[in-house]
Amino acid sequence: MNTINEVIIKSDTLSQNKKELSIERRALFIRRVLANKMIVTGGVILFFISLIALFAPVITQFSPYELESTNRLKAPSATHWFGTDNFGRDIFSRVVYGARVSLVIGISVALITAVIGLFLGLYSAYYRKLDHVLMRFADGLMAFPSILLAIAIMAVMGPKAINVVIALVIVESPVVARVVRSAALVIKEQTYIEAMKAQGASAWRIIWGHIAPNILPSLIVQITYVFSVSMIIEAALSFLGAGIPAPSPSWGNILFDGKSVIYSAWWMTVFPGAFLLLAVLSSNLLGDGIRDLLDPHSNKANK
Amino acid sequence: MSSTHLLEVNNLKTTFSTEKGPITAVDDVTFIVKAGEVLGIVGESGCGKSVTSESIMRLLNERSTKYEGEVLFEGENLLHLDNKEMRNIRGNKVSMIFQDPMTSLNPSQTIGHQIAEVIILHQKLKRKEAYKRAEEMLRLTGIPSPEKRIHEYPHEISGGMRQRVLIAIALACKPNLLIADEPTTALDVTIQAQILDLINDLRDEMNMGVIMITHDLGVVAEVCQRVVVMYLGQVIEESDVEELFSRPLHPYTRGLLQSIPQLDGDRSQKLHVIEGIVPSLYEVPKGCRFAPRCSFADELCLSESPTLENVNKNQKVRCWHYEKIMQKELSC
Amino acid sequence: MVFALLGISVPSFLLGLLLMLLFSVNLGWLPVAGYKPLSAGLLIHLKFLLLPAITLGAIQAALIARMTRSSMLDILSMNYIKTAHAKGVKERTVVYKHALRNAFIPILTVMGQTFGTLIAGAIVVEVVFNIPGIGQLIINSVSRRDYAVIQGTVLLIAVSYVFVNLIVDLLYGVIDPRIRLNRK
Amino acid sequence: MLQPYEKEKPLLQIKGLQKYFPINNSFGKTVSHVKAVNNVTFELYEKETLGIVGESGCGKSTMGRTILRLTEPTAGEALYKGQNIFKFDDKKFLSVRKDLQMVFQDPHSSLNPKKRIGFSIEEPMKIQNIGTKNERTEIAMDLLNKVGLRADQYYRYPHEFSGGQRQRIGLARAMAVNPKIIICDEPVSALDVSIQSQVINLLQELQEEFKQSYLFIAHDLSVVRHIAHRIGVMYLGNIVELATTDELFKNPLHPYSQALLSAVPIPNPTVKKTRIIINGDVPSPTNLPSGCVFHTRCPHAMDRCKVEVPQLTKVAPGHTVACHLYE
Repeated sequence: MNTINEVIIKSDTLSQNKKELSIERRALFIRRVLANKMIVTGGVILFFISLIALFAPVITQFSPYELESTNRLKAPSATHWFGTDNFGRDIFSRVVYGARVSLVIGISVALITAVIGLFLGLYSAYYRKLDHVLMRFADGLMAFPSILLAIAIMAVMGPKAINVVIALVIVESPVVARVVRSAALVIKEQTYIEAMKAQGASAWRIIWGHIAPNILPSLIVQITYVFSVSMIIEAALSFLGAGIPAPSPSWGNILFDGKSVIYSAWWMTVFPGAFLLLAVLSSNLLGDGIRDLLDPHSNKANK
Repeated sequence: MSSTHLLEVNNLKTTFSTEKGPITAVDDVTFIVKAGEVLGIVGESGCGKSVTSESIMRLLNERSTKYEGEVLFEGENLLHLDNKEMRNIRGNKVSMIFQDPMTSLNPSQTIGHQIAEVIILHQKLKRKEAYKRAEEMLRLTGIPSPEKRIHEYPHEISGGMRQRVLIAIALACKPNLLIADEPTTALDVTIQAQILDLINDLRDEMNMGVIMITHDLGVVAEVCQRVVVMYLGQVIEESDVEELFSRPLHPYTRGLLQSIPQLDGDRSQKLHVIEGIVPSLYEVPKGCRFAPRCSFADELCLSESPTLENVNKNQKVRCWHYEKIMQKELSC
Repeated sequence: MVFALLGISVPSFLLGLLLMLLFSVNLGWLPVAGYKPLSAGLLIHLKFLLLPAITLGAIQAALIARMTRSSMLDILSMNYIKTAHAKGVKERTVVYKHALRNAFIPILTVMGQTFGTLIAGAIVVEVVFNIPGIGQLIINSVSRRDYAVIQGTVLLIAVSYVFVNLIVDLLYGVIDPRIRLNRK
Repeated sequence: MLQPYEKEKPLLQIKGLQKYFPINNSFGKTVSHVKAVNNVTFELYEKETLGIVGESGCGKSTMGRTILRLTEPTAGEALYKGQNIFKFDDKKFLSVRKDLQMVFQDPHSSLNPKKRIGFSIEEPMKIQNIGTKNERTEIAMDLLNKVGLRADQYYRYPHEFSGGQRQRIGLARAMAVNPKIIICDEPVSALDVSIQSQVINLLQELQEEFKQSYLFIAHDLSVVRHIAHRIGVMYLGNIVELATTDELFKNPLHPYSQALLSAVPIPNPTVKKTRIIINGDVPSPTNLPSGCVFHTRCPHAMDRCKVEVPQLTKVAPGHTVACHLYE
């Protein structure tokens, strides 16, 4: 009995110890995140854009679809903050609702490719035969420039928001899988993996218990880049008429509309452009910041 | 008096500025090297032995490093030279070889090119003559068929050969001082024996001074005449090699000597152990730096830092209680 | 490096539109869009190509600048750079003769990969500036659902991409003696 | 200090172990082999420490990994408790792994940086299905104490420990399933001198308490001499000499052993010994020399050595050597 009590007491004080340690570690981590200017700047901007997108109906006075033929191509004013387009629609509303499209597509592509890339990358790093097949297939997909491939897929499937997501997932998954794979190959060579094999650990335990947690930093960084690239490609597709179909607002097709009237309506190019640039820039900043935070070696390389 | 000493390092202090604040990697290091002599600098990793050598050559990142004290080479303070004057010394009068021969050669240049470069730089020879000299240097370091080797790339030769190439580069301009930073640590014992012999022969031939930085007390005993022992950035003992091994004064030196298994040691005894670990440079202990791990430490050691004292003509030690330790040693 | 980060963040068609707004609409220095062949005169030909070229090139330049910087910083921390310094080699010589060549290997890889980005960018930029090139052809055939033309052009681009990467692979051997095959 | 071992009971017998790694050309066709382990035969007795010394590239690490089937052997047998474990399927071999553990050289990469050290120590028990969760935690904490750490360090991560401490954790992980044999692959060569002696003493204390056998692979002869009962000398994938420690140091017979012993720098400046310097480098394991693998560097090489492979022959009780000089 005595020993059992001792064990209980011991494990009690130890879980206390564990709690204190984790609180301490979390505080340290938060301090490091806040000290990183890139993460803070990128994060704040992205957060702000997401807020705007989330509360789009609240902050806009006009519907993005409402046509006012009397109000065509009006310069920015107190009522129409970003001016109106060649159909008399309010640009501000369209840009804000466009943010919804960009963010939703960016986030869903990032999440889906993260899962697919993680699976493919981990397993092809672990099984060499699978690797040969999968990576040749990825090479094939990556031999096409990403926008070109996306255009080709969209041409087959037709312009629709869901199809944009599918096309982007097809285009970006091999990239993520490659990043995961090369990170996993490095981890696979570490002695602790060998130690686990020496213990007779199953492939499942090694892949998900030991390799996956260690490649997570590279995956997170890569995913922020996928997020920004997806927004760029979505905008490009919509600009080319192969993405979000009119009249749905998207930064890309507002810019396309603006192109034909660039002489008379600069606001149609500058405002959606600025939002697109800010969104992409801030997610790149975030990505670079996270990379520096998680990999102390790259600190030198980016300051 | 400076004319008698090839190198005189006085109170050298090297400070790095880091993210977590400044750290002093080398603190108050003093020693001399005479021509034709091998001075060993020993210590464990993090003791500042490599930083000392790189401070002499001023190879550390200029922006984040601050040097204090004096490094007198043939009477001239290297720390006060401008960059151009310093470059004329490096590779010419003072040369250095590094620990890792596998990564210390440029992978995209031929061996001949890398040796000839230093010759052209300092001796203003023509390209052709420089290559001839490079070939001679390779032959001198015992590389077979050097006329073929000079056209090869580093990845085509073995580790032992690469270390010979690095020695050839270092000795190409007949330096007066050679700094060898763990030159054999990455090599096998049979190759190590070859390289140590080579350095010794070339030292005799060229009458140069050598600083041999190592953690291996065996290497020290075989090639050095005098030894400096470092611990956490400080010189804690300096002595002739015979005396260091027969009568070590500092408790750390004694512990180190007793903790290595010896080829003729008593196997039935447990190895001596120095308890604890070397503290980080960010948390240098107050008082004597070795005190937290020292079995002789008392109040005095924990509160006040000892200085490097002359014990006799050949021995210096940084310890409050060396006399007591000496007497105990003599009595038993 | 703020420039480089901005460079990789701006989509090529947006950069094209903004340059157009600045140099053509506001300053009136260059034609807004369109294309004139060489037969119309070299100067005119170049005038029409200048903005599209800058648009495409700026982003590549930013990418390569970023890569060069990080690769150089990697190489400059290598042991053999320390050896070169210990030889008394000048800082300039260390950077240009010892470091740059070794740093060039990853840069070359990026150059090969960005060729693809360049072609993809060309598609978009051609649409922005109304240049009747292969990009316009693809876009038009997409809207007309002309699959044969899409297949052909996409294949052409993919083949040229593979070809460029083959040349990059061959160049590795020139730069890096370690991957030169069968020297002996 | 050295404890006696059971000279009569071989626990593990390795016979004619061979490991060749194929070299493929760009079409995936095997063009040649890296002959990492060529011909290794030895016995490991209960409670014994058998040292294996050799220079880098001699195949000593590959040998250790092959015995644990971290890489499948090309040929040979490994008899453990009389059964050839190389013939076992994965499931059956898992039960052998419980008795055969390994300690690695690099203390920095041998622990998963994302796992608490307690978790790392418990994992072998989890794989072998030993005990309940609480029991495993109890054992892990006990082991932390045994290897000179504190039980309250259970929740810490590897980066919070020094190299020597991590090596202790690695040792605790190997001890967790109470093995019979521990293969130590250069366990102290990455450590500083003052830390090295701590770990060597710990290894000896643990052996005294738990009575395992060690296969101690190292390149440092003085360390091996201190810890091993018998020593095998390896060169280019072959064991060229095998003898009790005292016998080997008193009377090394193989020319390579002689050169190796004489090359070790002795930390005593008053001893001036004559070194036998063997010239040249170790040949490539892809293109092994014909006959005796050492003949290219051997000061005593005869014509016969170039053609005929010498076999391990017994020259004295417990002393075998593979050299034509002693046949």
